Amino acid sequence: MKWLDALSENSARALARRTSRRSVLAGLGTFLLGAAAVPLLPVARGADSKPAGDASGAAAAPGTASPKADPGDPSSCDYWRHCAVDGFLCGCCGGSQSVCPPGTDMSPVTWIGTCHNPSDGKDYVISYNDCCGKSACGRCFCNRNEGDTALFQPGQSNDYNWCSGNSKANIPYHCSTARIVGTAK
Amino acid sequence: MKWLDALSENSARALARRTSRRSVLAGLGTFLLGAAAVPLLPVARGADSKPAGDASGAAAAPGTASPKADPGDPSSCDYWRHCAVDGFLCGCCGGSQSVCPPGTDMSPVTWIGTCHNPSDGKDYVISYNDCCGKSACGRCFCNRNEGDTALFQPGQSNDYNWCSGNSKANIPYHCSTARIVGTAK
Amino acid sequence: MRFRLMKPVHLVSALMACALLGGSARADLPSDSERGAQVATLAVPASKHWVWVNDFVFPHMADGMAYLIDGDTGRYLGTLSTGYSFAHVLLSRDSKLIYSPETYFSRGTRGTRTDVVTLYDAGTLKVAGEIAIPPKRSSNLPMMANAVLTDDDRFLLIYNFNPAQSVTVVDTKLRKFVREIETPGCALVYPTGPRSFFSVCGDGSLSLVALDDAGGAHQTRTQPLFNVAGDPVTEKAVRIGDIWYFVSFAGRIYPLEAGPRQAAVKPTWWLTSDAERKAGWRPGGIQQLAVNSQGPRLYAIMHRGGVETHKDPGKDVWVFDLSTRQRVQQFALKSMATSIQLSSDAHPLLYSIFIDATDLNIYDAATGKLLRSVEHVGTTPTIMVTP
Amino acid sequence: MRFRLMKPVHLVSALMACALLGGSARADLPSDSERGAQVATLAVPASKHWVWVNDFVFPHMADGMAYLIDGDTGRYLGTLSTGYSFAHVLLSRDSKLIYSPETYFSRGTRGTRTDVVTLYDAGTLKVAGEIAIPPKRSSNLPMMANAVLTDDDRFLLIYNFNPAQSVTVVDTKLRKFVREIETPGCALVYPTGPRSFFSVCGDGSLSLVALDDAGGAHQTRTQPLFNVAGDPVTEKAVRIGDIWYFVSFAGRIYPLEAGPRQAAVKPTWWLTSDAERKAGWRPGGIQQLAVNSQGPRLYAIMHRGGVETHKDPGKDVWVFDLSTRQRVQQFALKSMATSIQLSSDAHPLLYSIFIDATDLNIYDAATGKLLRSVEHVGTTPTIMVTP
Repeated sequence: MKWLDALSENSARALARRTSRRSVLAGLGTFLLGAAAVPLLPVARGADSKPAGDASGAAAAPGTASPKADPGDPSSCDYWRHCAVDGFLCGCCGGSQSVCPPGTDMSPVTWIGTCHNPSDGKDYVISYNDCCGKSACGRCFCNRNEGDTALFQPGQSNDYNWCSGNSKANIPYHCSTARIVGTAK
Repeated sequence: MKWLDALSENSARALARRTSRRSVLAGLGTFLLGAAAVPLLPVARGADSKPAGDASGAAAAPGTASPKADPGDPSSCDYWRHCAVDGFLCGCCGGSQSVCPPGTDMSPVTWIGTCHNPSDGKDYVISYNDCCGKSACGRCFCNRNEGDTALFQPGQSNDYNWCSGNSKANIPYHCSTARIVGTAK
Repeated sequence: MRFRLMKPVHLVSALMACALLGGSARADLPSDSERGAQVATLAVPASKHWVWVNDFVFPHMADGMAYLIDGDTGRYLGTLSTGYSFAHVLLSRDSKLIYSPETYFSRGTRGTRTDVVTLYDAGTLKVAGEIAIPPKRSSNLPMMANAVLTDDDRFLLIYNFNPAQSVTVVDTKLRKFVREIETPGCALVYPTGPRSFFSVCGDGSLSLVALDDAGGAHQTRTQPLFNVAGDPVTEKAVRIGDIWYFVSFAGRIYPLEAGPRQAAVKPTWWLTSDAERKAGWRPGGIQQLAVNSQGPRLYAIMHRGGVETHKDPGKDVWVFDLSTRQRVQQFALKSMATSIQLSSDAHPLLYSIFIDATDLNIYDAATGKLLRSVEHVGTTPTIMVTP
Repeated sequence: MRFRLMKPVHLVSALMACALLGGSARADLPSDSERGAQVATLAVPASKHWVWVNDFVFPHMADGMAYLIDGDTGRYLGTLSTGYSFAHVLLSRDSKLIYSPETYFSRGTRGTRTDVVTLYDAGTLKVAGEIAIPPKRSSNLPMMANAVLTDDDRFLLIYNFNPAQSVTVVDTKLRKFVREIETPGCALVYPTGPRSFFSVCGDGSLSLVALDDAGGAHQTRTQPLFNVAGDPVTEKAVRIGDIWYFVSFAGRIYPLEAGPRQAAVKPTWWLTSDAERKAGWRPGGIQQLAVNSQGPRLYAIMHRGGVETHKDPGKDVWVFDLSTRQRVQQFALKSMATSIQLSSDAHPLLYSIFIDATDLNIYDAATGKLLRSVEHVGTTPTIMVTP
């Protein structure tokens, strides 16, 4: 697993973490699950995906907002939106922090975190929709286990592969996005 | 490809070689191909394979002959029978130099070399039957490109995957044996 | 020691050699090819010192594998190819079969998904059968509790997550899928007897399930037995008899006595002293606990770190006497480990492996002495299964 | 910069936030989820400075992949998953489609074998179609000559080896398998025009094939044109116009002028001087030659070693002017390489990659200056394809 080597920040300790799948889903996620995985929130829009063709090529470029308003490198694990991500960053795989790479499908089921945007000082609800349908991207792995708990609480366990449960985004996991839902007041 | 690292004897130079598939087949091999891949020699016996169940468990142990008559370590690339092998040595994969690992099928199509047995001073015709039907064993890779030539001469190219052409030994290549056909007078 | 290649001209001599084989071979090494193709087989029952190393091959999950190693010799005995997002094999108590819940796609990583339980003959490692199951098996970091056999081996239970949660019940006698048991809010499968198991629910309660001969299920939901806030328990429980030993992120042992219709947590205890906890000692890894009924003993991979390191590997193993709950031994592993396993015999071996290094290390469990290392066992080895 | 996890109690505020989104978002960063799922697409036609890196994933051959990289920025643009024993993709001249000959088994590494040509939309990298072909495509160390398009893009030709040798003909217009052409004793496919190709036979002769609209074939067998004993040519030929440049193990260039019905070898020349050959200099690698019609130039990976090193990697690149046959440039690569490729434009980039290291290095082909490196491109990258 060559890609692992370079991803390691503190090697050994980090390794088990790297093997984890999926990051922390807030109570909201549990709610989604409770609702028989019929997402009821904006994050659910992942479900009614437009044909890939509709997405503009520009979508592949990171960040549409000005760098000032949306600071940092979306392909870096430190990027503010990645506060609860666990997986390969789509920005390194042909997508961006909000867009899936070409040819993949965005999973409608997602987990959510609350991240602080240092530029406007606001907290945002971030949904970490997976991009699915190809073998693992294998680049820019980013994971933290803070707040992670056991598989008994799917909404809060990062060991699940969330590319599940719908015909388009089938199990093969490719990478993870970090999409803004809105501000968390 | 972790396993590659430890297999390297002279690292860089060896690497391209490691990626090669199948070792040198003597003129005999071409003959086999010429005969529409209907093997006509003892090596063909691979074709009428007994059910795996028939092979005795003991078969998994290296070398049936006395260590003195059949010297060396069958899991070593230096073992005398391996003079023309290219692949993972079945002796490291649950088989031996003459027996396929459990659950694999021996390819009836094979390539042949002539190796010198240092103990009795005789030259033996060795057939390198592949064992097929599982993903790569990945252990004890052994390859030499001496005498190797282009794919234009399948009988003498080690870049082919010989786990082909029959229903039982399908394309997935697992490891290679080094079986005695007889003495080469 | 390589001779020159046979040139086409040598073909003749080769043919002669073969034709004359019977005669000329008398004083020579025996011909292998005369005996026709041969494929190795394995002793049945398997040695108690054999271990299955399961590999989910994270960078190429479509090609999951399992490897069989002889702990006494370090010899690599065989391989299984087990498909996408592979968790682990299960060994039948009669030693004759290996069960492997597997997932395949008609085009590798796309197309129609097919989930099956593949039955492998333990002696030949050939496919002995295949049972179609609902294409729902959970894809997660492999856990022993992803799939289990009931104590009488009659039913194979597989945890589903899509993301609705349920359990697939397979009848191993009839070799067919029997039914799916809905377990909303409850995860994984832990057997509690010949015909029963439980799943652990998000609120810390258990869903106790008793099965009848037809696979019919009687479900009982307990009160919350586990702390879900604060210091939750991991999924990585180990079992001796009626007791499932769960461990919390901080290292507190919850002995759970569970049966078909009731369950209770026995007095809890800690792997660590207050001082050790203050110093940051906690269990970690993917398969962080192992038990052997002799003693009985519990082994834990330990390291120092914050709560967020609860899945991190460790280099130290602490050994506890389960009858006294006292630590009776401590030793350092040869190298960092994410998983440990014990053989089930009276003179157990301890196996350790690390997901990002592929050497299997084998120790005398009684002394912690390293007996041998086996190199190049897989790509990302996860959990180990012993007979 | 991580905030505390949302506790269930925060659910409410989250719901509010969403409900109020339109209003509350005015001064905030725009919501991504409001726009629904989005999937990136690629510009069509592709930039001449994009490169496809093909990976046969030797340790897990069931999970072959291809990666698209932008040579101008080093940006990773996309991925294809391409099945067992993958060789390489082919790019349609109209830039709209990517053809990928692929092999799958119903159970990953066992079961029913299915060979297909998968058509991917070049803009979306989605499957745009699939053409069933005979399950015979050759499994070998990937070569560009494993599969080719005729110059008019009408027919896709795929080399079969099972181990009988043949060529599968696919009609790209009708999107169907047309026929199989037997090529006993002859290997691989090299296009020679709008409707023709040749295979190279074991005796050094060529099997010239001309196709009609229906895929009907007229075959011509030439006299032996290549030396098969002594210093044979490799399969790793490169083409400019009507000339295929074959290279021998020792570094002798055989310019082959080939058409539908005739072929001839033009005067040969050497990559090396007598002194350099004596010093052991020879070409090596998996994709050891690259050409650009501007100049025209030929690039070769060079190293020092015996004939048995003819597939070994090299760190040096020698550049030749094909009109003068003179070496016009030499430079060292950043690291050992098994494959090089050039972009096809007037200001070409040179790409280099090594099968056991996954960094793609990108150079200014005119100067040999390293422009950038792209890390972690695959597992065992083999050959590269440029538009």
